[in-house]
Amino acid sequence: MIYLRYFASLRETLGHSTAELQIFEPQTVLDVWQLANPDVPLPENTLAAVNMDYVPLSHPVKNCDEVAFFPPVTGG
Amino acid sequence: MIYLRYFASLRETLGHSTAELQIFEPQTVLDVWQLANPDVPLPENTLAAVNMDYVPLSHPVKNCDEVAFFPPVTGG
Amino acid sequence: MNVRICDSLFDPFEQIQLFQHQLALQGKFGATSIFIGTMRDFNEGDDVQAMTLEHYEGMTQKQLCKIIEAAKAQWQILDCLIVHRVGGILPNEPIVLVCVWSAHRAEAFEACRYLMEELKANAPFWKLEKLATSEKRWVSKNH
Amino acid sequence: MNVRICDSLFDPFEQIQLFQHQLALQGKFGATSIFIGTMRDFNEGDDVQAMTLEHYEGMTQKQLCKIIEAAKAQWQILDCLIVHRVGGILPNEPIVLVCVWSAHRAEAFEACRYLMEELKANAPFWKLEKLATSEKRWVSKNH
Repeated sequence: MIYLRYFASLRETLGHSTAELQIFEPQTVLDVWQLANPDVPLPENTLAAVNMDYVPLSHPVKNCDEVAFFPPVTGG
Repeated sequence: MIYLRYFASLRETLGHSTAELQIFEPQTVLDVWQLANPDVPLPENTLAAVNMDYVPLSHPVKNCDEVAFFPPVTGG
Repeated sequence: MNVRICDSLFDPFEQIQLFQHQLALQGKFGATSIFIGTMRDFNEGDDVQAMTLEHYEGMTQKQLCKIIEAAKAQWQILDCLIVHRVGGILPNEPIVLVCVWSAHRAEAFEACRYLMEELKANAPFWKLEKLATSEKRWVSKNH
Repeated sequence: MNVRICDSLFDPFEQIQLFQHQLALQGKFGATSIFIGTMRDFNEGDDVQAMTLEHYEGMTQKQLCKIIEAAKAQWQILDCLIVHRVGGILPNEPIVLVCVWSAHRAEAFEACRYLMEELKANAPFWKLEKLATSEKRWVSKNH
Protein backbone atom coordinates (compact mmCIF):
# COMPACT_ATOMS: atom_id res chain seq x y z
CA MET A 1 0.00 0.00 0.00
CA ILE A 2 1.17 3.55 -0.68
CA TYR A 3 -0.21 6.60 1.06
CA LEU A 4 -1.27 9.64 -0.92
CA ARG A 5 -1.46 13.22 0.36
CA TYR A 6 -2.93 16.22 -1.45
CA PHE A 7 -2.57 19.83 -0.35
CA ALA A 8 -4.03 23.28 -0.91
CA SER A 9 -5.80 23.87 -4.25
CA LEU A 10 -5.05 20.27 -5.32
CA ARG A 11 -6.81 18.93 -2.25
CA GLU A 12 -9.81 21.14 -3.08
CA THR A 13 -9.83 20.04 -6.73
CA LEU A 14 -9.84 16.37 -5.77
CA GLY A 15 -12.19 16.81 -2.82
CA HIS A 16 -10.04 14.77 -0.42
CA SER A 17 -6.68 15.13 1.30
CA THR A 18 -5.55 11.52 1.60
CA ALA A 19 -5.92 8.28 -0.30
CA GLU A 20 -4.39 4.83 -0.33
CA LEU A 21 -3.32 2.86 -3.35
CA GLN A 22 -2.22 -0.73 -3.81
CA ILE A 23 0.64 -1.04 -6.31
CA PHE A 24 1.82 -4.37 -7.67
CA GLU A 25 4.86 -3.40 -9.71
CA PRO A 26 7.34 -0.49 -9.63
CA GLN A 27 5.63 2.74 -10.52
CA THR A 28 6.75 6.35 -10.90
CA VAL A 29 5.21 9.26 -9.05
CA LEU A 30 3.38 10.23 -12.25
CA ASP A 31 2.04 6.66 -12.64
CA VAL A 32 0.75 6.83 -9.09
CA TRP A 33 -1.16 10.05 -9.82
CA GLN A 34 -2.71 8.52 -12.95
CA LEU A 35 -3.67 5.32 -11.17
CA ALA A 36 -5.19 7.22 -8.25
CA ASN A 37 -6.89 9.93 -10.34
CA PRO A 38 -7.59 8.44 -13.79
CA ASP A 39 -10.05 11.23 -14.67
CA VAL A 40 -7.93 14.19 -13.52
CA PRO A 41 -4.88 15.22 -15.53
CA LEU A 42 -2.03 16.29 -13.26
CA PRO A 43 -2.20 20.10 -13.12
CA GLU A 44 0.79 21.94 -14.53
CA ASN A 45 3.40 23.05 -11.98
CA THR A 46 2.36 20.37 -9.51
CA LEU A 47 5.14 19.44 -7.11
CA ALA A 48 5.66 15.98 -5.68
CA ALA A 49 7.33 14.60 -2.58
CA VAL A 50 8.09 11.04 -1.57
CA ASN A 51 8.51 10.51 2.15
CA MET A 52 8.61 14.29 2.62
CA ASP A 53 11.44 14.96 0.17
CA TYR A 54 10.93 16.70 -3.16
CA VAL A 55 11.22 14.35 -6.12
CA PRO A 56 10.72 14.61 -9.89
CA LEU A 57 7.60 12.99 -11.36
CA SER A 58 9.79 10.23 -12.77
CA HIS A 59 10.89 9.17 -9.28
CA PRO A 60 10.13 5.49 -8.45
CA VAL A 61 7.62 4.72 -5.74
CA LYS A 62 7.87 1.61 -3.56
CA ASN A 63 5.51 -0.04 -1.16
CA CYS A 64 4.77 1.92 2.06
CA ASP A 65 5.92 5.23 0.58
CA GLU A 66 4.06 8.44 1.39
CA VAL A 67 3.53 10.29 -1.90
CA ALA A 68 2.36 13.90 -1.79
CA PHE A 69 1.17 16.23 -4.55
CA PHE A 70 0.79 19.97 -4.15
CA PRO A 71 0.90 23.31 -5.96
CA PRO A 72 3.92 25.65 -5.73
CA VAL A 73 4.54 26.67 -2.13
CA THR A 74 3.67 30.16 -0.89
CA GLY A 75 4.85 30.41 2.70
CA GLY A 76 6.92 33.02 4.46
CA MET B 1 37.72 82.31 14.92
CA ILE B 2 37.44 78.63 13.93
CA TYR B 3 36.60 75.84 16.32
CA LEU B 4 38.68 72.69 16.42
CA ARG B 5 37.54 69.27 17.64
CA TYR B 6 39.71 66.20 18.16
CA PHE B 7 38.41 62.71 18.83
CA ALA B 8 39.51 59.30 20.09
CA SER B 9 43.24 58.48 19.77
CA LEU B 10 43.89 61.89 18.20
CA ARG B 11 42.38 63.63 21.22
CA GLU B 12 44.62 61.51 23.45
CA THR B 13 47.73 62.25 21.37
CA LEU B 14 47.13 66.01 21.54
CA GLY B 15 45.96 65.97 25.14
CA HIS B 16 42.89 68.11 24.47
CA SER B 17 39.56 67.74 22.68
CA THR B 18 38.89 71.30 21.56
CA ALA B 19 40.83 74.36 20.49
CA GLU B 20 40.17 77.69 18.86
CA LEU B 21 42.17 79.31 16.12
CA GLN B 22 42.14 82.78 14.60
CA ILE B 23 42.63 82.69 10.82
CA PHE B 24 43.30 85.81 8.77
CA GLU B 25 43.25 84.46 5.25
CA PRO B 26 41.64 81.48 3.51
CA GLN B 27 43.17 78.24 4.72
CA THR B 28 42.67 74.56 3.97
CA VAL B 29 41.83 71.93 6.54
CA LEU B 30 45.44 70.74 6.39
CA ASP B 31 46.70 74.33 6.94
CA VAL B 32 44.48 74.56 9.98
CA TRP B 33 45.99 71.41 11.47
CA GLN B 34 49.51 72.70 10.88
CA LEU B 35 48.74 76.12 12.34
CA ALA B 36 47.07 74.60 15.39
CA ASN B 37 49.59 71.78 15.91
CA PRO B 38 52.92 72.96 14.46
CA ASP B 39 54.88 70.26 16.26
CA VAL B 40 52.62 67.31 15.46
CA PRO B 41 52.52 65.92 11.92
CA LEU B 42 49.00 64.92 10.93
CA PRO B 43 48.77 61.15 11.52
CA GLU B 44 48.20 59.02 8.44
CA ASN B 45 44.56 58.01 7.79
CA THR B 46 43.23 60.98 9.76
CA LEU B 47 39.73 61.98 8.68
CA ALA B 48 38.44 65.53 8.70
CA ALA B 49 35.01 67.12 8.89
CA VAL B 50 33.93 70.73 8.47
CA ASN B 51 30.64 71.59 10.11
CA MET B 52 30.00 67.87 10.66
CA ASP B 53 30.43 66.83 7.02
CA TYR B 54 33.37 64.80 5.78
CA VAL B 55 35.81 66.84 3.67
CA PRO B 56 39.18 66.22 2.03
CA LEU B 57 42.22 67.85 3.66
CA SER B 58 42.32 70.35 0.80
CA HIS B 59 38.87 71.70 1.70
CA PRO B 60 38.79 75.46 2.41
CA VAL B 61 37.98 76.64 5.92
CA LYS B 62 36.19 79.90 6.62
CA ASN B 63 35.59 81.92 9.74
CA CYS B 64 33.26 80.32 12.32
CA ASP B 65 33.67 76.83 10.86
CA GLU B 66 33.86 73.82 13.16
CA VAL B 67 36.79 71.70 11.98
CA ALA B 68 37.17 68.18 13.36
CA PHE B 69 39.99 65.66 13.06
CA PHE B 70 39.66 62.00 13.98
CA PRO B 71 40.94 58.49 13.22
CA PRO B 72 38.95 56.03 11.08
CA VAL B 73 35.58 55.34 12.65
CA THR B 74 34.85 52.03 14.40
CA GLY B 75 31.21 52.09 15.41
CA GLY B 76 28.45 49.56 14.93
CA MET C 1 14.82 23.17 18.54
CA ASN C 2 15.62 25.54 15.70
CA VAL C 3 12.21 25.19 14.04
CA ARG C 4 8.83 26.00 15.54
CA ILE C 5 5.42 25.79 13.89
CA CYS C 6 2.80 27.92 15.72
CA ASP C 7 -0.94 27.59 15.24
CA SER C 8 -1.76 30.81 17.09
CA LEU C 9 -0.44 34.36 17.37
CA PHE C 10 3.23 34.49 18.36
CA ASP C 11 5.36 37.41 19.50
CA PRO C 12 8.56 37.31 17.43
CA PHE C 13 10.54 39.36 19.95
CA GLU C 14 9.53 37.11 22.82
CA GLN C 15 10.50 34.07 20.75
CA ILE C 16 13.93 35.55 20.01
CA GLN C 17 14.54 36.49 23.62
CA LEU C 18 13.45 33.11 25.01
CA PHE C 19 15.67 31.33 22.51
CA GLN C 20 18.58 33.68 23.09
CA HIS C 21 18.45 33.13 26.84
CA GLN C 22 18.96 29.40 26.32
CA LEU C 23 21.98 29.93 24.09
CA ALA C 24 25.30 29.29 25.82
CA LEU C 25 26.70 32.09 23.70
CA GLN C 26 26.78 35.09 26.04
CA GLY C 27 29.58 37.36 24.82
CA LYS C 28 30.22 35.16 21.75
CA PHE C 29 27.74 36.58 19.25
CA GLY C 30 28.43 40.02 17.85
CA ALA C 31 25.73 39.91 15.21
CA THR C 32 22.05 39.02 15.15
CA SER C 33 20.16 39.29 11.87
CA ILE C 34 16.40 39.00 12.03
CA PHE C 35 13.64 38.89 9.47
CA ILE C 36 9.96 39.10 10.35
CA GLY C 37 7.28 38.55 7.73
CA THR C 38 3.97 40.17 8.66
CA MET C 39 0.57 39.74 7.05
CA ARG C 40 -0.41 42.75 4.96
CA ASP C 41 -3.99 43.88 4.40
CA PHE C 42 -3.39 44.04 0.63
CA ASN C 43 -2.01 41.69 -2.03
CA GLU C 44 -1.95 41.81 -5.83
CA GLY C 45 -3.99 45.01 -5.71
CA ASP C 46 -6.81 43.63 -3.53
CA ASP C 47 -7.79 44.22 0.08
CA VAL C 48 -7.26 41.11 2.15
CA GLN C 49 -9.38 40.45 5.23
CA ALA C 50 -7.83 37.24 6.55
CA MET C 51 -5.69 34.30 5.54
CA THR C 52 -5.36 30.59 6.25
CA LEU C 53 -1.93 29.00 6.17
CA GLU C 54 -1.93 25.33 5.31
CA HIS C 55 1.20 23.24 5.61
CA TYR C 56 2.46 19.68 5.26
CA GLU C 57 3.09 18.72 8.89
CA GLY C 58 6.32 16.76 9.09
CA MET C 59 7.61 17.73 5.66
CA THR C 60 7.69 21.36 6.79
CA GLN C 61 9.97 20.54 9.70
CA LYS C 62 12.09 18.20 7.56
CA GLN C 63 12.62 20.79 4.82
CA LEU C 64 13.34 23.63 7.27
CA CYS C 65 15.92 21.49 9.06
CA LYS C 66 17.58 20.71 5.72
CA ILE C 67 17.70 24.42 4.89
CA ILE C 68 19.29 25.15 8.26
CA GLU C 69 21.90 22.43 7.73
CA ALA C 70 22.72 23.91 4.32
CA ALA C 71 23.13 27.38 5.88
CA LYS C 72 25.38 26.01 8.61
CA ALA C 73 27.55 24.32 5.98
CA GLN C 74 27.90 27.59 4.08
CA TRP C 75 28.34 30.21 6.83
CA GLN C 76 29.91 30.20 10.26
CA ILE C 77 26.77 30.80 12.26
CA LEU C 78 26.41 30.14 15.96
CA ASP C 79 22.71 29.38 16.01
CA CYS C 80 19.44 30.15 14.28
CA LEU C 81 15.71 30.07 14.87
CA ILE C 82 12.80 29.75 12.45
CA VAL C 83 9.20 30.23 13.60
CA HIS C 84 6.30 29.95 11.14
CA ARG C 85 2.62 30.48 11.73
CA VAL C 86 -0.05 28.10 10.44
CA GLY C 87 -3.87 28.18 10.54
CA GLY C 88 -6.05 31.29 10.53
CA ILE C 89 -4.23 34.62 10.56
CA LEU C 90 -5.20 38.30 10.42
CA PRO C 91 -3.52 41.37 8.90
CA ASN C 92 -0.67 42.80 10.98
CA GLU C 93 0.06 39.43 12.60
CA PRO C 94 3.51 37.89 12.16
CA ILE C 95 3.73 34.98 9.71
CA VAL C 96 7.39 34.08 9.88
CA LEU C 97 10.49 34.80 11.93
CA VAL C 98 14.04 33.97 10.91
CA CYS C 99 16.86 34.84 13.31
CA VAL C 100 20.58 34.11 12.95
CA TRP C 101 23.36 34.62 15.52
CA SER C 102 27.01 34.81 14.50
CA ALA C 103 30.29 36.36 15.62
CA HIS C 104 30.45 38.82 12.69
CA ARG C 105 27.77 40.58 10.70
CA ALA C 106 28.35 39.30 7.14
CA GLU C 107 27.51 35.73 8.11
CA ALA C 108 24.38 36.74 10.01
CA PHE C 109 23.06 38.95 7.18
CA GLU C 110 23.77 36.41 4.45
CA ALA C 111 22.54 33.33 6.27
CA CYS C 112 19.33 35.10 7.35
CA ARG C 113 18.56 36.11 3.77
CA TYR C 114 19.40 32.62 2.52
CA LEU C 115 17.15 30.93 5.09
CA MET C 116 14.25 33.22 4.19
CA GLU C 117 14.62 32.74 0.42
CA GLU C 118 14.94 28.97 0.79
CA LEU C 119 11.95 28.85 3.14
CA LYS C 120 9.82 30.72 0.59
CA ALA C 121 11.01 28.48 -2.23
CA ASN C 122 10.92 25.08 -0.55
CA ALA C 123 8.97 24.89 2.70
CA PRO C 124 5.51 23.37 2.08
CA PHE C 125 3.20 26.19 3.15
CA TRP C 126 0.22 27.50 1.18
CA LYS C 127 -1.71 30.71 1.70
CA LEU C 128 -5.46 30.94 1.20
CA GLU C 129 -6.57 34.57 1.19
CA LYS C 130 -10.03 35.79 2.14
CA LEU C 131 -10.53 39.06 0.27
CA ALA C 132 -12.56 42.03 1.50
CA THR C 133 -15.23 40.86 -0.98
CA SER C 134 -15.33 37.54 0.98
CA GLU C 135 -13.97 35.75 -2.09
CA LYS C 136 -11.34 33.13 -1.23
CA ARG C 137 -8.27 32.54 -3.39
CA TRP C 138 -5.06 30.56 -3.16
CA VAL C 139 -1.99 32.77 -3.39
CA SER C 140 -0.09 31.67 -6.49
CA LYS C 141 2.79 34.13 -6.74
CA ASN C 142 5.33 33.99 -3.98
CA HIS C 143 7.21 37.27 -4.38
CA MET D 1 12.90 60.34 15.12
CA ASN D 2 14.69 57.64 13.15
CA VAL D 3 17.98 58.00 15.02
CA ARG D 4 18.56 57.52 18.73
CA ILE D 5 21.84 57.74 20.64
CA CYS D 6 21.67 55.95 24.03
CA ASP D 7 24.17 56.43 26.84
CA SER D 8 22.91 53.46 28.84
CA LEU D 9 21.78 49.89 28.26
CA PHE D 10 18.89 49.66 25.78
CA ASP D 11 16.62 46.75 24.93
CA PRO D 12 16.55 46.48 21.12
CA PHE D 13 13.26 44.59 21.07
CA GLU D 14 11.56 47.16 23.26
CA GLN D 15 12.89 49.94 21.02
CA ILE D 16 11.53 48.20 17.91
CA GLN D 17 8.13 47.60 19.48
CA LEU D 18 7.77 51.14 20.81
CA PHE D 19 8.70 52.55 17.42
CA GLN D 20 6.47 50.12 15.56
CA HIS D 21 3.46 51.04 17.67
CA GLN D 22 3.82 54.66 16.60
CA LEU D 23 3.95 53.76 12.91
CA ALA D 24 0.73 54.38 11.05
CA LEU D 25 1.55 51.32 9.01
CA GLN D 26 -0.60 48.57 10.51
CA GLY D 27 -1.26 46.05 7.75
CA LYS D 28 1.05 47.88 5.31
CA PHE D 29 4.41 46.37 6.12
CA GLY D 30 5.00 42.78 5.12
CA ALA D 31 8.72 42.77 5.91
CA THR D 32 10.86 43.83 8.84
CA SER D 33 14.61 43.35 8.64
CA ILE D 34 16.59 43.86 11.82
CA PHE D 35 20.26 43.85 12.68
CA ILE D 36 21.56 43.92 16.24
CA GLY D 37 25.25 44.35 16.97
CA THR D 38 26.23 43.02 20.39
CA MET D 39 29.47 43.47 22.29
CA ARG D 40 31.58 40.32 22.25
CA ASP D 41 33.98 39.32 25.03
CA PHE D 42 36.77 38.77 22.48
CA ASN D 43 38.33 40.76 19.63
CA GLU D 44 41.43 40.26 17.49
CA GLY D 45 42.31 37.20 19.56
CA ASP D 46 42.15 38.94 22.96
CA ASP D 47 39.67 38.76 25.82
CA VAL D 48 37.82 42.03 26.22
CA GLN D 49 36.49 43.12 29.61
CA ALA D 50 34.70 46.35 28.74
CA MET D 51 34.50 49.04 26.10
CA THR D 52 33.92 52.79 25.86
CA LEU D 53 32.16 54.17 22.82
CA GLU D 54 33.07 57.76 21.97
CA HIS D 55 31.18 59.71 19.33
CA TYR D 56 30.97 63.14 17.75
CA GLU D 57 27.67 64.42 19.11
CA GLY D 58 25.81 66.21 16.35
CA MET D 59 27.86 64.83 13.48
CA THR D 60 26.71 61.32 14.41
CA GLN D 61 23.07 62.31 14.03
CA LYS D 62 23.77 64.31 10.86
CA GLN D 63 25.62 61.43 9.18
CA LEU D 64 23.05 58.82 10.22
CA CYS D 65 20.23 60.99 8.86
CA LYS D 66 22.11 61.35 5.56
CA ILE D 67 22.55 57.58 5.36
CA ILE D 68 18.83 57.10 5.98
CA GLU D 69 17.97 59.61 3.25
CA ALA D 70 20.26 57.75 0.85
CA ALA D 71 18.57 54.44 1.70
CA LYS D 72 15.11 55.95 1.21
CA ALA D 73 16.19 57.26 -2.21
CA GLN D 74 17.38 53.81 -3.23
CA TRP D 75 14.73 51.47 -1.82
CA GLN D 76 11.01 51.70 -1.24
CA ILE D 77 11.07 51.48 2.50
CA LEU D 78 8.23 52.52 4.78
CA ASP D 79 10.30 53.47 7.81
CA CYS D 80 13.50 52.70 9.66
CA LEU D 81 15.09 53.04 13.06
CA ILE D 82 18.73 53.28 14.12
CA VAL D 83 19.75 53.10 17.78
CA HIS D 84 23.41 53.29 18.80
CA ARG D 85 24.94 53.01 22.24
CA VAL D 86 27.64 55.40 23.50
CA GLY D 87 29.68 55.54 26.72
CA GLY D 88 30.72 52.55 28.85
CA ILE D 89 29.50 49.16 27.69
CA LEU D 90 29.96 45.54 28.79
CA PRO D 91 30.12 42.25 26.85
CA ASN D 92 26.75 40.86 25.79
CA GLU D 93 25.17 44.35 25.73
CA PRO D 94 23.70 45.64 22.47
CA ILE D 95 25.77 48.29 20.65
CA VAL D 96 23.64 49.01 17.63
CA LEU D 97 20.18 48.33 16.26
CA VAL D 98 19.10 48.86 12.66
CA CYS D 99 15.50 48.09 11.73
CA VAL D 100 13.76 48.58 8.38
CA TRP D 101 10.07 48.18 7.54
CA SER D 102 8.86 47.69 3.95
CA ALA D 103 6.02 46.09 2.00
CA HIS D 104 8.23 43.37 0.51
CA ARG D 105 11.29 41.56 1.80
CA ALA D 106 13.98 42.43 -0.76
CA GLU D 107 13.84 46.14 0.13
CA ALA D 108 13.95 45.48 3.86
CA PHE D 109 16.91 43.08 3.62
CA GLU D 110 18.91 45.28 1.28
CA ALA D 111 18.26 48.59 3.01
CA CYS D 112 19.06 47.11 6.42
CA ARG D 113 22.40 45.79 5.20
CA TYR D 114 23.15 49.09 3.47
CA LEU D 115 22.36 51.15 6.59
CA MET D 116 24.58 48.95 8.72
CA GLU D 117 27.53 49.02 6.29
CA GLU D 118 27.25 52.79 5.85
CA LEU D 119 26.97 53.29 9.60
CA LYS D 120 30.16 51.30 10.16
CA ALA D 121 31.97 53.18 7.39
CA ASN D 122 30.80 56.72 8.08
CA ALA D 123 29.21 57.33 11.47
CA PRO D 124 31.71 58.98 13.83
CA PHE D 125 31.96 56.41 16.62
CA TRP D 126 35.19 55.08 18.13
CA LYS D 127 35.66 52.03 20.34
CA LEU D 128 38.15 51.95 23.19
CA GLU D 129 38.57 48.41 24.48
CA LYS D 130 39.65 47.47 27.97
CA LEU D 131 41.30 44.05 27.69
CA ALA D 132 41.27 41.33 30.33
CA THR D 133 44.87 42.39 31.06
CA SER D 134 43.48 45.87 31.89
CA GLU D 135 45.37 47.30 28.91
CA LYS D 136 43.32 49.84 26.95
CA ARG D 137 43.44 50.06 23.16
CA TRP D 138 41.56 51.86 20.44
CA VAL D 139 39.93 49.50 17.97
CA SER D 140 41.49 50.19 14.60
CA LYS D 141 39.97 47.56 12.30
CA ASN D 142 36.28 47.83 11.71
CA HIS D 143 35.40 44.44 10.27
